[in-house]
Parts: sequence; C-alpha cells; structure tokens
Amino acid sequence: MSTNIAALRVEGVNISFGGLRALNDVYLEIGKNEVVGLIGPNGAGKTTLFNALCGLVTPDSGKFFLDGKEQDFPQTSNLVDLGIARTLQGVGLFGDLTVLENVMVGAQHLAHSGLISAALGRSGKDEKEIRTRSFSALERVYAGGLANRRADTLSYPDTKRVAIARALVSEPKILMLDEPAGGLGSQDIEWMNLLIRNLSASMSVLLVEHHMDVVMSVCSKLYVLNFGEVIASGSSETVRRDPAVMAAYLGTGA
Amino acid sequence: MSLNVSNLTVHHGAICAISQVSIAVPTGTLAAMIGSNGAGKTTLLRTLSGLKTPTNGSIMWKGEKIIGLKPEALVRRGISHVSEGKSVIPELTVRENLELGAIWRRNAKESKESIDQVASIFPRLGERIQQRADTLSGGERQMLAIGRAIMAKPQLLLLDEPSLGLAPLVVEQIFQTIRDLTTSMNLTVLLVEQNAMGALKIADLGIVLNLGKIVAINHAQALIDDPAVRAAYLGY
Amino acid sequence: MHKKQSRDIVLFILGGVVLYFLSGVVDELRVYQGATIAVYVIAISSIILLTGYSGQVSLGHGALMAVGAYAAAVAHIELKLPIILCFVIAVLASAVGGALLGAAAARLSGPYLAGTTLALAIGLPSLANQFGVLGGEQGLLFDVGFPPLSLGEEFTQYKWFFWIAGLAALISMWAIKNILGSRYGRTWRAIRGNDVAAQLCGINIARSKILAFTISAGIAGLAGALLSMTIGTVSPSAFPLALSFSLLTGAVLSGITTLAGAMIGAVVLVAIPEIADVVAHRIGSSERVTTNLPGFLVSALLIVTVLFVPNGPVEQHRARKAKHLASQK
Amino acid sequence: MDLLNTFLIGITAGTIYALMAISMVLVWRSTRVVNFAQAGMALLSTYFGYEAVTRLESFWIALPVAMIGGALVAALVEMILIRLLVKHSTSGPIAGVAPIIATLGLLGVIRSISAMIWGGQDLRIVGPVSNDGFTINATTLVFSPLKLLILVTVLVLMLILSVIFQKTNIGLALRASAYAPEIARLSGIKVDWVRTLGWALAGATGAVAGMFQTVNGNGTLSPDSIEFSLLLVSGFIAAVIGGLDSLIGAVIGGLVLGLMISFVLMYVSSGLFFIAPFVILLTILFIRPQGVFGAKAARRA
Amino acid sequence: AQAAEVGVSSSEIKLGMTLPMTGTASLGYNKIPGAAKAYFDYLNANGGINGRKVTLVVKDDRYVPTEAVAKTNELILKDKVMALLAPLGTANNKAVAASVNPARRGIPVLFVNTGFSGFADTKKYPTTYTVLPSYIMEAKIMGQYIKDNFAGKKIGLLYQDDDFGIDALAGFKTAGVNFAVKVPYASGSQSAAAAAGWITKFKAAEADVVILFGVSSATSAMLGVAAQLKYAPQWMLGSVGGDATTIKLTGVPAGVLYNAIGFSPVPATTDMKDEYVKLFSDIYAKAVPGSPFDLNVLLGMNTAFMTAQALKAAGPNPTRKSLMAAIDSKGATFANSALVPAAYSQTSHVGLTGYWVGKYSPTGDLAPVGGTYVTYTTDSGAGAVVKSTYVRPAMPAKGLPN
Ligand SMILES: Nc1ncnc2c1ncn2[C@@H]1O[C@H](COP(=O)(O)OP(=O)(O)OP(=O)(O)O)[C@@H](O)[C@H]1O
Ligand SMILES: Nc1ncnc2c1ncn2[C@@H]1O[C@H](COP(=O)(O)OP(=O)(O)OP(=O)(O)O)[C@@H](O)[C@H]1O
Ligand SMILES: [Mg+2]
Ligand SMILES: [Mg+2]
Repeated sequence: MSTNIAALRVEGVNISFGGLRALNDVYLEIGKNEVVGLIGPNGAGKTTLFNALCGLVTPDSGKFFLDGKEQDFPQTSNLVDLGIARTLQGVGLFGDLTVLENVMVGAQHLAHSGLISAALGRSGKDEKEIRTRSFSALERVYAGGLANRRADTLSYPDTKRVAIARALVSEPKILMLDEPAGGLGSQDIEWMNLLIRNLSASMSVLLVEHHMDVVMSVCSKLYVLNFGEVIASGSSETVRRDPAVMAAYLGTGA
Repeated sequence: MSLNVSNLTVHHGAICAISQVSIAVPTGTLAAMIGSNGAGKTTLLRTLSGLKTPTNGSIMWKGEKIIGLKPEALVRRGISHVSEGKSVIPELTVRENLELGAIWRRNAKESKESIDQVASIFPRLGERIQQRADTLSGGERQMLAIGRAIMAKPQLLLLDEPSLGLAPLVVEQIFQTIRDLTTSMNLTVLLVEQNAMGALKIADLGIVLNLGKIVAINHAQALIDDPAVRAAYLGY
Repeated sequence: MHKKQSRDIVLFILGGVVLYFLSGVVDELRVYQGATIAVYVIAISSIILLTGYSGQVSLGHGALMAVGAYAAAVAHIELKLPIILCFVIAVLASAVGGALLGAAAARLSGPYLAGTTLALAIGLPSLANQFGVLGGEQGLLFDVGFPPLSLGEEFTQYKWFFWIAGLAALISMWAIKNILGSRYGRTWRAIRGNDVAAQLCGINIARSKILAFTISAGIAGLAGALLSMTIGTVSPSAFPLALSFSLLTGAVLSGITTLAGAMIGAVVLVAIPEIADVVAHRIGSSERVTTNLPGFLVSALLIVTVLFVPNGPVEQHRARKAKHLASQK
Repeated sequence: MDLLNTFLIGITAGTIYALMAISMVLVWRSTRVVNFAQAGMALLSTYFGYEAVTRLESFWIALPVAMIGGALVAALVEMILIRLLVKHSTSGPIAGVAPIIATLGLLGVIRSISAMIWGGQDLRIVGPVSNDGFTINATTLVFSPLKLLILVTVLVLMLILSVIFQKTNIGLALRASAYAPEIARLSGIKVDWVRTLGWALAGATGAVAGMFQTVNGNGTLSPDSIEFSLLLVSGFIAAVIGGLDSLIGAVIGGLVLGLMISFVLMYVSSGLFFIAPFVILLTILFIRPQGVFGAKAARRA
Repeated sequence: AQAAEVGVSSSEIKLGMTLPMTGTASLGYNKIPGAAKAYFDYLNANGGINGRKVTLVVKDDRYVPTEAVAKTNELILKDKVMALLAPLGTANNKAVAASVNPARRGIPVLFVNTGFSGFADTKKYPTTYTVLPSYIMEAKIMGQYIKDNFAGKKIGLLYQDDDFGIDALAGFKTAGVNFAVKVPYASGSQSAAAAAGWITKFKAAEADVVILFGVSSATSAMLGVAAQLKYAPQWMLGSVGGDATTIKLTGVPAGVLYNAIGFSPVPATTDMKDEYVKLFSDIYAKAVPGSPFDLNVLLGMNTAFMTAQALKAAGPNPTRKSLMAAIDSKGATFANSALVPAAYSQTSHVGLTGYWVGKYSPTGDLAPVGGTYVTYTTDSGAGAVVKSTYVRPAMPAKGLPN
C-alpha cells in the first residue's frame, strides 16, 4: 500500500563537531499526514538533526529517503522544491519587511519572470499570484489582518503565526517546527495545538517541543534523543511511560 | 520591605506598557509574576534593572530610591537581571560569559569558585566551558544566562522567563534551584514566567499582570486555587 | 498593480519633459551641473541598490565606474562602435567585473568587504597603467561627438551631455525602481534581515548577493561612462578613492534605502563644494583658513548627516509623518 | 644582501603598520567601528608631539605628550561622536555604513583643522636616536638604531597590551561592551567608560605609530603627507588581514603586509605599489574570509 | 562702442586658474597663485594694463580631473574669465581640454604648468600655450650631459610610471642613454619605506649615476633615505623635483644635495645678482611675508609677468583673439627671467626650450658651475641638443611690461 511509504526517513545519521558527537546513528521516520514529535533534553541534538535535514549542517554519514526514494541530504536552497519547510527555534522574521512581504519571500519560487522583465516592470502577474497565495497563507493562521504591519512591530505570539504562514506558503509536504509553543501563554498554546492538528490534514509535521502538553496532544509518534542517540521511539503513550525517558527528560512532574 | 514599587508607569513612546503598578516584595521572598504575552512583564523587569526609565512612580530597593541609577550601578547594589531570550554573548566562550557575571566583583578566586558552583548546577555548561557560546543549543544558552546571574551573587534576582526552551526535567531543576537559592542565600526573587503553574508552585507570592495593570496579587497558593486565574493562565 | 505601473511611466515621462524644458531656460553652467547631477543620480542609485537593499558595503564603486568608462572608451576608439552601444558595453563590462567581485564578496562580511572594496578602489585604477590600450596615466579620449545638427545651431555641447545623461538617469532609475519593487528587491531585503531564514525560503544567498553586485556594478559602469563623457577623457586619476567615498556620502545624504532620495544626494554633492567655497570666502580670515574651510565644511556636513538624519531626509520626513499620524489616532 | 635588506625594509614598515592595525583593532573591539579617522587622529597626536618637541626639545617627553593627546582626542571623539552615532543608527543597512561615513568625515575635519592650525608645509620632528643604517663589513643595512628602537617599542607595547588584556578583565569588558552592550551593562560593566577607554588606548597607540612613522620617514609632518595616507590604508588592510578582532592578528597582518609589499616591489615591479596590497588582501580573504585570526560564527540555526 | 570681450571691462581683466590648493599633490604648487597674485598686485599698483587691473580667480581642483573640469566650467561660465592661466597637471589639462574645450570657445589657456610634450600639438590644442620646457627636452639634455661627462658609467633612473615618466623615457631613448637599472614608482607611493627599496635596487645594479626624474616628494624621500643608508652616487635631479627649497623643507640635509647635478630654465632662486630674481623676491617678500622664495614662486611670477606682456601686446582693447595673436607674433621676444629661448611663433605654441646645467652648493642651492650659466636648447622631437647662444633681453623698467 502506497500510504505505507514514509514521507521522510533517515537512517544512521552521524554528526560530530570537533570531538563532540552531536548525533550518533540516528534514525527517524515520518508517515504521510503524521505528526511526529522529536523530544529530548537540551543539547540532545534535536536542532542539529533539523539542521541536517535542512542542509544547514552536513552529516558525516547517513541516509535520506523522501517518499521512499533515497537521495542526498538536501541543500538549503532546494528545500522548497523538495516540499520541505521549516521554522527556526528563534523566530527569524525579516524585521523591516511587512508581514505580507515576509510571507511573499516564502513564496518566491512561484515567480518565473526574470530580471529583465522585472526591470521593465512586467512581473506584475507573478507578483499578483504570489500576493494572493501569501494572503491565503496568512488567513490560514488567522493573521490576515496583520498583512501590512512591519514584522518588527508584532507581538510575540503574532510573530510565531507569521513564521508558520511563511513556511506554509510554499505548500510543503513536510513541515518542521522548532519549538513553536516556546514562550507562548496558555491560550496561544491551545491555539497552536489546534493549528498543528489542522495542518496535519494536508501535510506531515515534525515537531521539536519542550511543552509536553503540546507534544502529547498533537503527536501520534515520538522519538526521544539523548546525547545524540535515539533512546526511545513509538507511540506517544508508550514513550511517555518509558522509564529511561522519564529519567533523562520528563522528570517526575510531567 | 525590601523591594517596593509604587505607582509605576512606563511608556514605550506613546504606548503605555505599565500603568500605576505597585508591588512590595519582602527580602527572602520568591515572587512569581504571570500574565499573557504583551502584559508588560518584561517592561517591568527592565525598569527595575535600570534599562528603562519610567514615566512616573517610585522604586525603592533596600530603602534607597533607585530610579535614575544605571544598570551597572544597580548590579553593585545586588540587583541581577536575566533578560528575556537567551541573553548570552555568542562570540564569547562559555567561560567568558560566566566570568562576565562576576566581573564587577574583581575577584578572580571568587569568580573561579562561582564557576564551579554554576557547573555543578548545570553540568552541561561545565562540559562546554571552552566552547564559544554560539555553538550551544537553545536550552544550553538559557542555562548559561542564568548561570551568569548566579555568578553575580545577587540579592535581588530578576528572571525573565528562565524556563523558555528548557526541557521539562531541567525546568523542574531550575525552579528547584531558584527556590533553594532564595532560601539558602536569603535572596529576593522576581520570577516572570509563562509556565505559570510551575512558577506559582515554588513561589511565595503570586502577581498577575494584564495589559500593564496588576489584576491579582496574593499568596501563590491562593492564586493557584483561584478559579479565575486557573481558567485564564493555568489552562484548566 | 498595473495601474501603478502606468502611473510610474507617466511620472517618468513627465520628469523627462520637465528636464527638457529646464535645459532650455537655465544657463550653461547649470546645464553642465545638471549633467553631472544626472550622472551622480545613477551612481548613487547603484549604491542604494547594493547597500540599502542587499546590505553589502562597497568603498570601491569608483573603480567599477572606471571599468565602465574604460570599456566605453575602448569600444568607441578601437571598435568604433556607435555611442549608444558604447554605453551598453560599459554596462556589460562593469557588470562582469561586478560579478567577479561579487563572487568574492559574497563570502565576506562587513569590514572585510569594506576592506576588499577599498583595496580595489586604490588598486584597480592604477592597473590601467600596466596596459597600453588603456592609455596609461593619461588615459583615453572619450568623445561622444557634437549634438546632431537637427537640434539647431544654438544647441550646446553641455546641453547634449545633459540630455544624454538625463535620459540615461530617467531610464535607469525607472528600471532600478522596478527591480527593487519586484521579488529581487524583496529577496535582498530578506537576506539582509535574516540570512538563514531567507535560505530556508529557498533563496540561494550567494547567488542573490552576486546578482546584486552585478546589477549595481552595471549601473555604476553606466555612470562611469557618462562621467567620462562629461569630462571627455578616461584616466585613472578621474576615479580616485575620493570619488568612491563621495558616492557613499551621496547615498547616505539621499537616504541609503530611499531610491527617490538619490536626487537629493546628487544635488548636494554638486552644490556643496560651491556653497562651501562661498561660505569660506565670506567668513574665512586668512588664506590658510579659506583654502581649508570648504574641506572642513563638507566633512562636517557628513558627520552631521549621519548623526542626525542617518536615514536621509526623505525617510526622516516619512517617519515623522507616520509618527504624527499614529499620535493622532 | 638584497634579500636581507628587502626583508628589513618590510619588517620596519610592517611594525608601524602593525601598530596602526592594533589601534584599529582596539577601536573595533570596543565599539565595532572601523575607524577610518585613525590615521587622522595619529596625525593630530603627532602635531601635539611636534609642539612638545619644539618647546621641550626631547623626543622622550614628546612621545608621552603625543600619546596622552591622542588618547584625549580619541576619548572625546568616542564620547561625542561615536556615542551619538551608536544611538541614532543601530539597525538597518545604515548601521553598516554610518560609522564609515562618520569616521571619513572626521578624517576630513581633522585634516582641514590641522592644515588651518599648522599650515600645509612640512614640520620637522627629530628622532631620539640616529636613523643611519648599521654598517657591517662596509655595507650599510636598511636597519638603524631608530628602527631597532621602533621594533622594540612595538613589541613592548604589544606585550603590555596583551598583559592588560590577559591579566585584567579589561579585555573581556571591552569585548562584552562591543558585542552586547546591554548584557555588559547588566553584568555591572560601565559600558560607556569602557568604550571610551578602548578608544583612548587606540588613540595612544595610534600616536606612537604616528610619531614613529614621522621620524622613520624624513622626519617631517604635514596634513597631506604620503606617509600618513599610507598609514591609513595599510593599517586598515593589515587589521583586516589579521582578522580585526585579534591583537596578534594585527601584528601578523602588519608584518605580512609590510614584507609582501617590500618583496613585490623589489622582485616583481616597483610600480605595483597600489596593486600589491589588493592582491595580498584578496588572496588572504579568499582562503580565510574572516581574516587570519578572526573567528567565524560557528552555527547559524 | 565695440563689443567688449568676455572678462575684459573698462577697469578689469579677469583671469582664472585651477590647481591643487589642498590634498597630497598640493605641496609647493599651492604657492603659485600667491606668487602670480603678488605680481599682478604689483602691476596693478603701477597702473595695470592700460589702466585695467588684472585679477586672478583661483579654484582648488585637488588634482582631480573631474574637479578641474567642474571648476574650469565655473571659471568660464560663472566667473566669466577672459583666459585660463597656468592650470597644473597633465591629466587635468587633458580633461579640461577635452570637456570644457576652451579651444572651441576660443578661450586661451596660457602657459600650462606641465612639461608634458603633448600640449605642443596646436591641432589638438589650438588655444593652449606651454611654458615649461617639455620633459622630453629635459631628458634629451640630461642624456647629452651624461654622454659628455659620464661616458661608460652605469646609469640608474627613477621615474614616475605615468605620462611624466613616459615622456622622460622617450627623451632618454632619443638621446641614446642606456640604463643599468630603471625604477618606476606609482604616483603617491613615494614613502620612506619605498625609497629604501629603490636604493636597494640601485645598489644592486651598482649604478654610478642616479637620475631622479620624479616629483619633489620622490626626490626628498630618496635623498633622505640615501643619507641614512650612506648611499651617495652621483645624483642628477630633474627640474620638476629639483627645487632645493622644497627638498630642504622636507627635512633632507642640505649636504646630501651637494654636488648633485640639476637643471633649470630660470635663474637660481638664490641668485640675487639676477635682476628678475631680485625684483621678484622683493615683491613676493612684501606680498607674502615669511614664505620662502623658491622655484614655484619664481615660475609663478614669471608666468604672471609673461601674461602681463601678452595682455599689453594684445592692444588697447585686448580680446581673446588679439591676445593669442600677440603671443604668436611677439611671444618669442617677450622679456622674462628664463635663460633659454621661447619658441612661440605663428605655428608653434611651445614655450621655453632648454635648460642650464648646474650643481648644488654645499648649502644645497642650485648654482651654475663656475658662476656662469651654460644653457642648452633642443626640441621635443629628434632635433639635436645644442649649446644655446640665447641672450636674455634686459628687464623692462621696474619689471613692468613695455
Ligand atoms: N557548531 C557546533 N560546534 C560545537 N558544538 C555544537 C555545534 N552545534 C551544536 N553543538 C552542540 O551539539 C549539541 C546538540 O545541539 P542542538 O542544538 O542540536 O540541541 P537541541 O537538542 O536542539 O537542544 P535544545 O532543546 O536546547 O534546543 C549541543 O550540546 C551543542 O552544544
Ligand atoms: N521597545 C518597544 N517599543 C515599543 N513598544 C514596546 C517595546 N517593548 C515592548 N513594547 C510593548 O509594550 C507592551 C508590553 O511588552 P512586554 O514585552 O513588557 O510584555 P511581556 O509581558 O513581557 O510579554 P511576553 O510574555 O510576550 O514576553 C506590549 O504591548 C509591547 O508591544
Ligand atoms: Mg534546539
Ligand atoms: Mg516578556
């Protein structure tokens, strides 16, 4: 059955920085329309794995499968074409662009007109298309009203929405979110939960998050990293009760 | 009364971020301040540490009026502020970042001891001591920021969302550390948190801020039990 | 969208008509200065594109102008091409130069880029001494010829320069405006804001930066060719370090991110020495003071500008208006 | 013999470039500003030194006078100009350009003021010791007591600065203030004072470079002198080669530049004076875009 | 009444000048306007030219061609000067000629301050008049001197790698001088460190005679460092960089210059027996007290003096045309301080055509060997170098044009 083919799979990923082994033989699989959580203590290597999947770090070794086909780890600027989008652990908006422009940058690849026609002022059609798409991406995160604000005047929760809209506008098949709920108040966290669940109808989501409420409520599968190794994986419920995970990460309170 | 804020009003240009706030935090008290995004929590802390000048009101610390004093002067009066969002200097090493915390005391030996202390609280930092801070993970940077504040041996500790980006286990640990430090060193702490439940659990005093105004101030446990607070800030 | 485009075109044509009539009424010196202003407008725009939009600093644009100027002169003298083609060649040649420099520059940040371009500004012009075709220190003549007779007996050489430079300025400003308003401009601003995020949006940073350098250099090359048209020769000493610096100054005076301000910067660059001369002679007491006062005034103006109007008068005005509106609400 | 002399020429020129580069590094470290007026400030300090020499007739008094003068000028510039600059243009593309423009403007202001006060003509400063080359076996080396003195002084200065930076917290405070003023403030560092101190140190170092460049040349000084123009460009290029953040880097950068130029002029062509630094700089930055001793951001996300 | 010429009114004749007043290239040359003005003031105080005062508008071009063009335009279009006087520098003059094109407007460019031979081309520069002997002439005369006095010796040459140097190389080639070593330098690079390098090269080639054919700062750097390195070949200094006063001001000990060979078209500036030097230095000392009287001053005043005669010769109501016609017909006979003939004629706008050879005294001043001026003359082409028989006409009374 074709649905069994994972949207994204990596195996045997190794990364070290100097003497430091940041990732050790890591594997991971995300099914279509699945929300997978990647959790683990600080410095376990979660962001590093994200970076490897995004071409920001080159793994020392490892295999990368997209839709079941093995290929090289992606180059950052190719991500969009591969159908992968990602948000950053910080927020990373373009401060002096408007919200709409921010999202439009994410839709860059839709433009086909070249420099000459841009210089002649003939890229209007492209622009219109990008604008429409960007606007609907903003609507999707309920941020349509912010379109003309400068990004650096937004409130913190709003910046998170816009960052997600910017990732969404390229209509990725795989969306990677790095701590989307970090720093949000309880109401916004609930909103984020809802959004992620809705998104999973049309894409796979890989999520790094320390907020266990979020993780537990949206993820169907979890991978736990510790010191660069996968120490547990499986359904959220099993992982949660895994004593090793509790000792390394969750503690008693969760 | 050790920290005494009365009728404090702070503006960002035309925006009024804090209006008519009065708080008293006795010595040795851990006060947790919660409130939704944009409530003005960060602004309040920045005013207390001298980074921002208020429009109106007064701040007394240990019986002295401190409005108008510069942050570097306030550090010498025992006020230490861990600002929001991983306030580390990426270009410096972990050790240098820590040393920075103790720099005003000009005592190399004490500084070394403090580093050992921080390393025992956050072993991860001990392992990374020679690395540049920009190699650290998000959570490690947060540890480093807190570590720097501890290095300063403060009497009033202002913490802005220290749990941001930390793993649950570490959050628990940090909260516990803050609690222990408060008690053992007779610290006064103002802890701003989005993790309202965690913060209130360890706090003596709870403060709820909304749209720049105080909407509730009470024993922490009382706030936890308050159904209105529970609904709005604790998520259940 | 399209409405805006056609409005732009109408505006630019209107601008051309105004310039046309202006050239008829003012005296010859002003016409000549007008031509210089037009040249500066183009050169400053190229800096605004590079620095204000793509965030790369160049202290060596004078050298890129030299590349364009030499290319035009060589094309004119050796290949005997018609003058308009010479200008096209100037753009292409300096764009190639810009692409090469840009490829090196894309890896460099802030002061390292400044250092490299500074060295370029010093080194490149003296390279001309090493090649015979470039005419050594005395350079090459670059004569665009007399105005066509059909324009009448009265039509002076300077007016002809002014027309050519003015038309070039209008066209290039229009093209730059379009580029900056398109996805290219947006991309550059995005990279400047956060390069990792831009990369994740599918932008090839190096390629984008090189493109900015290439376009900027091409425009600078056009300005260089026009500049050498107004002085009639191309020589290394026509493109000194001071030229690169004054372009940057002009860009700051214009507002480094406001293309519309390029006019202001250019006018100031041309007018200031004259004004400073007048002031110096009015207040100067001794010979020592009067000769050095203009230099002092120009430098002091620079400092005052970056201190108090760092984003340029246009942007300043815009910000003040926005603030005013906000406080009324 | 040629080889030795070429080497010696490069070394002495290089040590003075190194000194200038050090002063640029100090400014960069304390405020993240590339100071194009550094050579101008050195010129002004040297004029102070000239005033002292003509009145007191001792180079050894004039040198500290120049250093103190240089430190004061630099401190004033930091307090008045740079502080405002940092306040007004912190963000956006202007932040990268404003310091360049401001310091270029300052250079112009200093030059014209010097010309107004001291006139355009050459003024003389006599060096403390002879600049006549040492003679060995009847051949005269391009190395003199004065050049030896310069070499030693630069080394000593280097050492003093390194000790200040290693043994005290000033180095850390400088860097913290430059990279993250707010965090530095919250750590109890008097950021304004530290930045001023950084500039003052740079001003004093630049004054030494200016005094030495003057006596090592023909002993004359004028607002438009070639020696000072060279100091401006070479000091900056040396600092960039070294990596702008590192004192050692500045010294290596200065020496590398001095030696390479000397050898190119000697063995390739003496007409390549302005092309050589460009090629050297490009080559080094091509291999290491952040300079020899500069550090690069280790991780981006 | 007849239409008056631009820049000429009933009471005034206005002339314009651009040259580097500030900046690296200004050293020495920025004294020229003061010198010229000093003479014109003297002239005006003594009745001017037929009752008209001669005024000089000076603009600073910082030695940048674009500035020179802009400032010249101002002079012509705004200040409305009658003629341009003594603009300095090859590149600047070329830029001005190409862009401002004074020729097409019929504006005379009197006595350009450069020895570049190209400006003698009357087809290209029909209104331009040179005054200094060309660099080619100088090199040829030097070459002749070398043949006569240093046959078989190893010769070294320091030159600027631009037009200036190219002219020099051309002259030496015509004269048939073979160099053991040639050292070019880039303009603006003449520092002490660079000079040490040049010396190393000359030493390596074991040059006996070293010709310094560069600007003053190059000569100074070279001689200063040579003194430190105890390097003392037979020096031969070109006139451009050979002004003793300027060299000594840059700190070169006078002793180093001793016995060096030098060339000049005008008398030695210390030669107070010379009537021109005497008069000019008196006028200058009164006008600009405290400023030393050097070659730049002498040349500047000489230029002003020649200009005055040209204006006088141009008739009661001088026009641009009559001014140039006057030089063409009578220029060769204009009294002036130079000890060599001028070659102005209907077909040539070439000024002075030769040099006298002298040696520097122990105090570092150029003086004729044995007290008498021995002058040579030649052209910029293939013509031979010959001993000149030119006898300078006596100075008109009080140094005023007659
Ligand atoms: N460029 C680098 N050089 C050296 N060490 C690095 C580098 N990048 C990452 N590391 C180290 O690798 C480890 C993994 O970092 P990573 O950012 O992946 O952690 P994380 O799981 O995302 O943690 P957090 O939850 O705190 O964000 C950390 O200990 C970090 O210090
Ligand atoms: N530098 C600033 N300029 C203008 N307005 C500001 C500035 N900083 C904060 N504000 C505004 O002041 C108000 C209070 O902000 P503050 O950062 O203090 O809130 P907070 O409670 O810390 O929020 P969060 O939980 O998101 O950190 C907000 O409306 C914010 O938009
Ligand atoms: Mg992380
Ligand atoms: Mg906050």
